Amino acid sequence: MTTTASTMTELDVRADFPILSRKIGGKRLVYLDSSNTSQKPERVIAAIDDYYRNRNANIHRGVYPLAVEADALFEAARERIAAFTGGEARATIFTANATAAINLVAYSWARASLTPQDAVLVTEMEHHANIVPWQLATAATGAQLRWLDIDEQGLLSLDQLDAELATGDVKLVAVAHVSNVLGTINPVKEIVRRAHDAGARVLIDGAQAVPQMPVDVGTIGADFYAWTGHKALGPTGIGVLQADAAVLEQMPPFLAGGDMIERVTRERSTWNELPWKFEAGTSMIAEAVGLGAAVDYLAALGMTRAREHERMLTAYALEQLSALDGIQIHGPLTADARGGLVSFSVDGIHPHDLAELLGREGVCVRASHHCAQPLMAKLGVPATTRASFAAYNVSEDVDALIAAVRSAQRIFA
Amino acid sequence: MTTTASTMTELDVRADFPILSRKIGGKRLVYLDSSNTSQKPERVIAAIDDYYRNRNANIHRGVYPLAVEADALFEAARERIAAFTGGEARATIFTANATAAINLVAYSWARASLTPQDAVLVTEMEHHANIVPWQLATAATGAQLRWLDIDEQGLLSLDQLDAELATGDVKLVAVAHVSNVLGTINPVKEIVRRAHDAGARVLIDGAQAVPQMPVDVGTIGADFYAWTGHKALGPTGIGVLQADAAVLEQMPPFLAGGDMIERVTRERSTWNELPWKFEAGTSMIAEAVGLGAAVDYLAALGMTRAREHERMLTAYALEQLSALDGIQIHGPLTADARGGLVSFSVDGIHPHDLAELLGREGVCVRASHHCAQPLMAKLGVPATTRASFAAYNVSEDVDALIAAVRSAQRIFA
Amino acid sequence: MDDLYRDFILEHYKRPRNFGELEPHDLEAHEYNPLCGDEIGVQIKVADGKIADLRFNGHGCAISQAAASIATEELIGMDVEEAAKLDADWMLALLGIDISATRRKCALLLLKALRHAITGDGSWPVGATD
Amino acid sequence: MDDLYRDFILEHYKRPRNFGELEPHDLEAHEYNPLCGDEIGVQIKVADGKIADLRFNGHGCAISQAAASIATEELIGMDVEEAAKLDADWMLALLGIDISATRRKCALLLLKALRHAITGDGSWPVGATD
Ligand SMILES: Cc1ncc(COP(=O)(O)O)c(C=O)c1O
Ligand SMILES: Cc1ncc(COP(=O)(O)O)c(C=O)c1O
Repeated sequence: MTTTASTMTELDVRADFPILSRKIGGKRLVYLDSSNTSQKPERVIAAIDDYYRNRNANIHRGVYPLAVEADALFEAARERIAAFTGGEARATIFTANATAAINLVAYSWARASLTPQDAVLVTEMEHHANIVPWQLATAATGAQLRWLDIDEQGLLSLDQLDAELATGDVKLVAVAHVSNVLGTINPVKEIVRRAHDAGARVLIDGAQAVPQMPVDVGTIGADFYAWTGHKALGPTGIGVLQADAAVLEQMPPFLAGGDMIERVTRERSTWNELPWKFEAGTSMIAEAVGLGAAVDYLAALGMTRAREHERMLTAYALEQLSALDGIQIHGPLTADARGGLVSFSVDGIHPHDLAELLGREGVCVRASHHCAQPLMAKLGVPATTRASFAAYNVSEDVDALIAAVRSAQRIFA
Repeated sequence: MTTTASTMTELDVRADFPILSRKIGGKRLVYLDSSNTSQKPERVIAAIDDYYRNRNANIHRGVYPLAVEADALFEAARERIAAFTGGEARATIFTANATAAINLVAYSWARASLTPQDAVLVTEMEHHANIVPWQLATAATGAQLRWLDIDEQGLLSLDQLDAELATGDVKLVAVAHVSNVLGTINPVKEIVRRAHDAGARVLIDGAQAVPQMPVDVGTIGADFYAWTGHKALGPTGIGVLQADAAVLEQMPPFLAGGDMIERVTRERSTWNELPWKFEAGTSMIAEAVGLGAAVDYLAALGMTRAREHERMLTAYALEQLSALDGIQIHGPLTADARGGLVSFSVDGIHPHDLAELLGREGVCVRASHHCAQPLMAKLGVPATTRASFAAYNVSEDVDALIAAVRSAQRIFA
Repeated sequence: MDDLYRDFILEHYKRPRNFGELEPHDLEAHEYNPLCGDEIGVQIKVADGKIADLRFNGHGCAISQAAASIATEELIGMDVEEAAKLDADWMLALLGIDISATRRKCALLLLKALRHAITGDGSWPVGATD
Repeated sequence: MDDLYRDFILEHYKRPRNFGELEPHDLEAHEYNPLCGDEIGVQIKVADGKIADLRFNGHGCAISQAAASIATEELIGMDVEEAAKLDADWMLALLGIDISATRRKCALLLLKALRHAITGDGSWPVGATD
């Protein structure tokens, strides 16, 4: 299917995002770095502003009306955030970011569960957030860390998964829902089914998936599903762990302090109910309110529609980039098999230089190892350039990208 | 010294705090719960708004101008926040809140340092954030947890400290700079000196001190000093750990993931420089920018002036409360010996009922165990009522408190 | 006069009915509200499937104590099975006052202890938000 | 034509001077920029307190490679003591272009390796922000 620019004009929500009217050195801001962090709609900015301006008080503690209101706002945000991805509020825990959500599992669950006879299985396409916590947890417990390979197209092999699971020692499979470099959409539901059949638990890193496509954690059935607010049109400073409540109940606490306790004596403490057992100290209140507004915005937009829009932009970008000389695209070759992002390399131009030159044209892309150094090693590159899309991108953004890449090629010719 | 309402009018910055113009059930908002969480000046709200509206991008990674700008904003905020309390930027680590800052030490430092021969010393006046992490860390390492008592006035005894240190097994002293219940200002510099002489490290919980008085972590000399943004006129979702860089260098990482690494291979990882070694994943960027604006505001106001203002309000409140029948005040009896807060009990009225009745008059106070259950046990009360002050309070706020307490006494008479 | 603290509530708070210990008893449970430190214990004597007698004890705010006192007057004589099914609405209707989310937990503490005592399940979620 | 990528920079990037290995050598060090994966190694031969010869190797962006190439031309023949004291300003002046905070790290990587090789101290903070 040939994608033309004209098929892509159906969704244009740029006006909802104040920053997009900014000019960079006189140029239109072409923001193609949403997989890194997303921009925020007016609605989210206004919710945070309103919170501090009119509603701010500490929660879970206050008796006066302002505090009761703040508590209600915070817990209502949790309900909506949980529901947005099909989860239960009591099993939806707020953390500082996706990384902290994964670390919660790596400390509380893994250190209490892993033994030297066990293995944790990660994949070659993982973000450092889903690698390094397992390196530390396996080192601490004596368990093994093993890896699933990716093929030429950037796909995992379910056969290799089965072979690993058949060894009988895999206690946890930790895998990205969508790769932040390759874009690969992993068959997480199938991975969970096979892992559960083999008695292994599964953690899905949904940092890239939740912002881009409809996600239903109930259907996926993973024990742990982690994602992050700032990539999903929400504020910085908040991540989400959605888990199986029964598993959470059995886990020891992680961060300790106020709110997560039931009773503290000099000798010992007992723990609060879920989800508060895993939320120590003053919560990210304004951030939860902001993320609540973000999921409201996304729900109103419709995630199926957002996904389709980003799929079309991705298809268009793949097509346009492939038409240039000296470009190598990493990951699946069809937009259907990938999330809304494209990583590529340009012959003779280091990604850093490319991103710098593009930046001067107002085109914001990320040039980096994308916190995925083992994957870079596999691809045999020090870094790649990545363009990533969100609902607020339009086909002209892809056109601007292509024009800027061409111009960089001319400079480095 | 008799404090009269008229001596207290010199500082009135209410207009800087938008929420203070809010009416609660037709009544003026009398916010006396700043020790729980502070209100935010326009400048902080505007900084966050501006960040999302005009500057948002991910940091430490981006090459394009927007990202370079965001990075500069973030690190400049760190410099100013570090300098505000006399610390070094590279030893100033951002965490989710004060609780997370203390947990960082309890996981990274304590679990690597404590043995069954060691002891951690905490005090009876600690907040759960400075108790429960040590209960878990001592349980994990087999070390002992020991307690310093408080006397009738809510003061620690340096003799008891010396006696504990003389046993030779104390590896860490964890103590609040200012008690969130008693108001007690602890002689932290002297505690650090004695502990260091005995070879023990010191963690100061400065959550209540930093918002209320001039704090210089360099002069105090503690190994770790933890505080939190939301109590210091800043946003939720950010805490600060200021530490001795040399100690931090020797500590293993805590939360693992992106940004805190230098190099990741399948087999092992190496760590980034300070402070990033302890900041995993996307930072609380907007929150750092907001807290930067908060310390700018406080610095412009002058912490000595803020402290003096709050001391006068506290003296006035102590005097007025003592004049009522059936009131018991907890903690030091002079304003000089305490921070800007007063906890009290009223005969025959449960704190929860009192706070509810006060709340209906627009007077916001906290009724709770204040996350200090061991202290409540010592005081022999299930909870107390606490009025706490910030720069934006004025003497009329104390008058409103007193009038509301009287009216509650009439209802419960 | 404040609506929440009607004479009727204050009267029960100051002079709680059925307060104290019940020995011997057939069922008992103890509940605690970590938010404010309220505690309520309940002890029940059962005869012919009915609550023959009941006492509550503990300490807490006027709402939790008055709610408990008021509830006990209704509970004595009630079918045990039926008592186990009583819900928040029943309690709040008995109190007859508007209660904020935070204070609901106080008002429902006795009911939570009651259910715990009868069914052995202490998990009825009178959580911080409901 | 872009200012940062002047012919002079691109020319050094495409045809780096003093690139490769130097055997035998007296001093060496290797530096890595975790931000972008740039790597630079430097090997130095010392005679009479001077840098008698020097080679750099590794890979990276045009800025890091060109900066290294340009610097080597100045370094050969320089007093070792003096070379150890060279600072960011020296390097940036040699490059003669405006460099953002993020890219400074690229531009200074050779200098960091040089200092490490001479003094044994790899901690010169060419941190993410400076
Ligand atoms: C003395 C003290 N320490 C620690 C904390 C915890 O701060 P945070 O909730 O921001 O982690 C508080 C406030 O709740 C406090 O008053
Ligand atoms: C796949 C993936 N996992 C985890 C993360 C970490 O998210 P955060 O930085 O918000 O913790 C990211 C983004 O950086 C990501 O792309």
